[in-house]
Amino acid sequence: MGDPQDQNWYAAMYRIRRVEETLLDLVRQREIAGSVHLCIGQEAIPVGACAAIGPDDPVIATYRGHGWALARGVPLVELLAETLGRSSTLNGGRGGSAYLSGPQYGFFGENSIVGAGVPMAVGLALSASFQGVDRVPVVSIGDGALNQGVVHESLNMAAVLNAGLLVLVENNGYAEMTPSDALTAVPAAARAPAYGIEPVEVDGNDPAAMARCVSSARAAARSDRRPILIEAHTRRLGGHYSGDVQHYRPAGELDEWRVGDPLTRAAQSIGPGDLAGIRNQVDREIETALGQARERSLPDPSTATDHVYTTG
Amino acid sequence: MGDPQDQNWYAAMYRIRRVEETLLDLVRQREIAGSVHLCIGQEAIPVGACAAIGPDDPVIATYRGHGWALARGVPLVELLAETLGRSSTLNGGRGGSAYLSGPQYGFFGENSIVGAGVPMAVGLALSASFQGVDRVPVVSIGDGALNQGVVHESLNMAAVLNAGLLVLVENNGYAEMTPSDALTAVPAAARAPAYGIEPVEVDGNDPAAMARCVSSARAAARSDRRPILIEAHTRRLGGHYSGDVQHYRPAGELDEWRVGDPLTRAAQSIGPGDLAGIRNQVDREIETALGQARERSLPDPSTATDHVYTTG
Amino acid sequence: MELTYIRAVNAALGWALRELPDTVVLGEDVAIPGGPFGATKGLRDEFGARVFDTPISESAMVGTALGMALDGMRPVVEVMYGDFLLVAMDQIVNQVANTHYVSNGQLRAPLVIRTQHGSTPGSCAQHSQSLEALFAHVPGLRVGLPATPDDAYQMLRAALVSDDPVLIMESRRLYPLKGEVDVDADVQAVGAARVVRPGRDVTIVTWGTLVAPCLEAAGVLAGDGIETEVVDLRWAAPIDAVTVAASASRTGRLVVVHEANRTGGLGAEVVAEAAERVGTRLRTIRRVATRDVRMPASPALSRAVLPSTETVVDAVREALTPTSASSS
Amino acid sequence: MELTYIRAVNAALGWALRELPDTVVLGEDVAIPGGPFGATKGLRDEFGARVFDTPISESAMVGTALGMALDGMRPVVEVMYGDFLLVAMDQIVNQVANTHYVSNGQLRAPLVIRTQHGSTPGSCAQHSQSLEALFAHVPGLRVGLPATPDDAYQMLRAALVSDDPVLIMESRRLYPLKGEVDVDADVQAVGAARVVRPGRDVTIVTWGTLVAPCLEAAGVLAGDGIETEVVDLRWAAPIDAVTVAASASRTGRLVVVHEANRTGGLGAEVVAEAAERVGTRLRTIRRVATRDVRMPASPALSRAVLPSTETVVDAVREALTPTSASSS
Ligand SMILES: Cc1ncc(C[n+]2csc(CCOP(=O)(O)OP(=O)(O)O)c2C)c(N)n1
Ligand SMILES: Cc1ncc(C[n+]2csc(CCOP(=O)(O)OP(=O)(O)O)c2C)c(N)n1
Ligand SMILES: [Mg+2]
Ligand SMILES: [Mg+2]
Repeated sequence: MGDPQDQNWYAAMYRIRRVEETLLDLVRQREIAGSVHLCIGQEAIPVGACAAIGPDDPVIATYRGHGWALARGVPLVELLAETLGRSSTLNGGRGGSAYLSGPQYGFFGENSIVGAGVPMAVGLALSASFQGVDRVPVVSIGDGALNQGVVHESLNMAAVLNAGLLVLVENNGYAEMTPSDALTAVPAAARAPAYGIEPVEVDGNDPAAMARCVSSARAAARSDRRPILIEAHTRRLGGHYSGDVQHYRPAGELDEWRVGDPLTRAAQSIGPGDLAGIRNQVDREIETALGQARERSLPDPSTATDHVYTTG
Repeated sequence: MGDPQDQNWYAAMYRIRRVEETLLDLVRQREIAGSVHLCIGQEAIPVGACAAIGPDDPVIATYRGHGWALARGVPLVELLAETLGRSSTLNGGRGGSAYLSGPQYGFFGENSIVGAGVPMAVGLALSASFQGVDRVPVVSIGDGALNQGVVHESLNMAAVLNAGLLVLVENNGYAEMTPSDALTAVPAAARAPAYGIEPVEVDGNDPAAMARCVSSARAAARSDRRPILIEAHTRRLGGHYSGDVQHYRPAGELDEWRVGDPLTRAAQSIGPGDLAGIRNQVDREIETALGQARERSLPDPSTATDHVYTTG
Repeated sequence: MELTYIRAVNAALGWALRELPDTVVLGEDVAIPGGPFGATKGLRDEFGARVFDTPISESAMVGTALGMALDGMRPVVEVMYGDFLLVAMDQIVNQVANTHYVSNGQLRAPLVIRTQHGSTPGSCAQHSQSLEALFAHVPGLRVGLPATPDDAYQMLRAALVSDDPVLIMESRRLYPLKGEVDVDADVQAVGAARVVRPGRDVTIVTWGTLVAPCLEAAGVLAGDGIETEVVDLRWAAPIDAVTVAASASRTGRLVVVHEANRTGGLGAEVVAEAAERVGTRLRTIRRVATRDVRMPASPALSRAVLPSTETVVDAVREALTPTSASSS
Repeated sequence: MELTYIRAVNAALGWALRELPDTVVLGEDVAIPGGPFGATKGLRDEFGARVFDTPISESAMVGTALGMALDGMRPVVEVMYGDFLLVAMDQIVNQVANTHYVSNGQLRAPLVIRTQHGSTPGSCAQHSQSLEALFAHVPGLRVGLPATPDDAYQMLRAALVSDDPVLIMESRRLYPLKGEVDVDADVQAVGAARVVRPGRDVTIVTWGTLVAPCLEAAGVLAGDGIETEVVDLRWAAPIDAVTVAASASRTGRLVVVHEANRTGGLGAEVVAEAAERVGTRLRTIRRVATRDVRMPASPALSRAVLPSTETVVDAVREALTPTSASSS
């Protein structure tokens, strides 16, 4: 029953979901220091997008970027070790949950300054042009980031300098504790014409729709050398960060939003046996990876001052 | 022949023009230290706008702001003394040509950081609301300033916080040495919808049109408590600054642009005798004021460290 | 009254909204949600539209606050993390700080920028910096770094009544700390350091998050018979060089301790002022600060670069060793 | 070859565009118009699209340059005035400076930010600041301040080949200055101060625009029989504390001179390093700097707050007076 691709979508999304839930537990058990920002409810976006992009396309995300890292191919054990503050092939614990990168996997990193990753993606697009390589950067930002000056500057810059890239706005209903539409004058996509580009909107809770959308946007960005602004509609099915008690949520909102949970939707076309099989396999993978990550050594304090500069 | 109001427009614009030319001479004679940024060709904008605004409306301009200061009622002798680096009731020589203010005249100042005056105008609009006073700030910026992040942030902020103000973009054909359309993805007015406001365009070389436009925009900003973005079309009939040799100008452009010179246009409906009379009177006013300004003392060096703080 | 540091901030804001009708409070999530750290909890309910939420636009937030201040209001703008001040740096330095001076005293900018800063275990390099030195180098600004609940209240009130722009850099790490707060005290003026522990052998000058570890270190050192004077600098601008120099000249040994990176930190200014004022009576100088790195998220690494009670104790002991290089 | 300072900058950029194929140059009006000060004159014609104009968007300019650098390119971004660095401060500090360290050495940010700064007669408070201290406090950045045409060339080339992000703060006032430039010299590494005049009585450490006035002051003082050693610091990061301390320890008297505002200026760091390293052999310390004000436009006022040959001469004389407060 159903397309086998549906099972792949589900598996990829379920994997991210379970990783996020695992991280939340680790924070609550104080095994992870500080806080984490989870993408629960938004898994279809990185999963669909990363299925559609090229092997060398650089990806930049936000602090809410674990899903992007995993979808881009960052190994699970490395992501877990990094967020645990342990030795990892990502950043050796220096990045942590909110600022990790894995450039060797095409993941140019999370960013904990709202909107700040966008100009880097413009630069990566320009360098692809200069080097004549087929590479279209993808940068994910939140809906609230549209009000940061640098995002505006970067979209204009990309338009006039012919930078082919995708700026993917994940409209998840909230910017921290404020509803998305409260403090942004127009919906995200309505900003596109201000940069001479047409608005693109997509159901961000449907990985197949995401993949189709990103695939055609990528082609246009590449052939026309221009930025594409995509607004992906989704819902943050949890707090802004691990410690968020969500006192600002209207009663019943979360239940309402859960109806559209991308996992629930994707599960519908998968038989109960297959579903259980997928979950089981993913759960085991995570358990194993977590075990391995926990065995990683803590970073050596004597290396703490390495790499401030490339030399000296 | 003609409306007597035409003569007033002409006189006000001619006055600004002659002041600017006088300042250019003073720079060339090294009586003014440094450089000046002149609004030659753009005089109709401040003249028309300031005729239409309320007595308490705060005005903020850029480094190209002498015309705004004069149109708002800053006394000529004070402006000249300030730009000469002499004692003045404006800023005692501290502001100079590019950063002077005269809040006692409703002129909240020039700004030499591109775009940076816009959020202040938003704040002035909000304070007017809090205080329940009828006051609509006007902030003038250049076309190039639309690509500064803070302008974007401020327009959105004004829209969502219900700040009634006018953001007046003087599209003068250039941002420094770069043609206005080269590095901005869309025309200025086309940015308005990104903030949920409709675009307004006006002939910036026609003071009467400017006044009508600003008058109705002001009424709307005030009653609806929202920002209005006005693109005034004009031409910079000189260099970006006093030392600009304009090597980047296409041959013949300046001659072509001079056809639309607001002074030339306004002179058409005024008889030769009246014209000569106006010019004579303005020339004499400027000569007298310059004489007075030159007699102002240099600021006392022993006061140079006053007013870093209000106390201590 | 016993309050946590964050409640003391809240109390000072409530006080200003009640006592000073021109006070308004703005920032991200400060109004309806009550503040990302709860500093503004309940204020929207009590004061309505005078407490309002803004978009995520720090430059426009500071610029808007400045515009209101030009008009006689007293805006208090919350910038969520000290690191984000950098996003609004032009408005803070090129706009706010210039207002009064360049207008020749005609305009005033009585606004307060509140932020919190410093490293906590796990916080990333973009949420960990202590950047007071950047702002202390900007004439026109005042900069305060409260180290206790009482100072969180008293120093913020001093800022709220000041006619100059004041940046208050609170400490996220200290937010849950409880302490006695004299809510009815007279409002202080901006400025003035405080000797928080007297001693005659060596002077420690410190501020913010490191006051408590330095006091702890002084306790440890007392066990060795070393009497450590601890000065809480409190204000990074203006620096109370008189108090610093008096203490340093008494003890002849100065150890400056801060959480900001060492090179170019405010410790350098404290040392330079003391050295110029005290001269050769100042026999030994040491700086203890975060090593010159970006802040790593892993606590295993951040611990290795941050100052601590132990590193302060070691530095003081070294400063007292006769063979110490710099006293030779 | 004799070149003006600005032509030396131009020559270094041309050199990099020729020798290093990954170099690109971007900024406001740098390409088709040839640069607001002519630093990039002729480069667009010679190197085509590798030299390109950007909108007036400093944050995006720096961030775009960073993105290109992440991909192995070597962007050189011109920020027209040092004051405008503040508009791009988040990108410079929270993005560029973090890249290499936080990625655990996996990413590099070999970009150069060129700017010019300082006060010239008539320039307003938003076009006059010397902000090197802000950037010298940011681990991860290198900061150079060339004082001569030759250094404008050599230091910029050092920056252009560096794999670290480097900020070069040129001096608008020195742009027309002519001097001998060794265009065929080996490319230097970043770092290292230089003793530009030897002397045994007192050490002046200075940089940028004030090197020439300090040399002039040394000449005046020589007339009194005072032998002044002048050290051109050259790099604000890394500071060559070894050269500074060696000189200060030799002469026992240190006068630090800079155009930035006094409080929290880089002079404090130089003094603190010297004091810690040299100890009581350093008998006198003085700082000469711009007074703690915003820069007034009127030359009658700016002259009163800026350091000059005369103020340096006075400070050195005072430092040599036995009754000098700080050597007592
Ligand atoms: C410049 C800056 N300002 C504020 C913050 C604090 N902050 C972190 S996430 C966030 C909300 C962002 O909302 P949105 O862009 O919608 O992304 P989401 O968190 O919903 O994914 C804010 C304000 C920040 N990290 N950077
Ligand atoms: C933030 C900032 N970047 C760059 C500059 C340098 N600059 C001064 S004027 C100007 C051009 C502005 O063009 P536009 O906005 O069209 O105004 P116009 O000068 O034409 O009136 C530039 C780039 C500046 N003053 N501030
Ligand atoms: Mg959101
Ligand atoms: Mg223009």
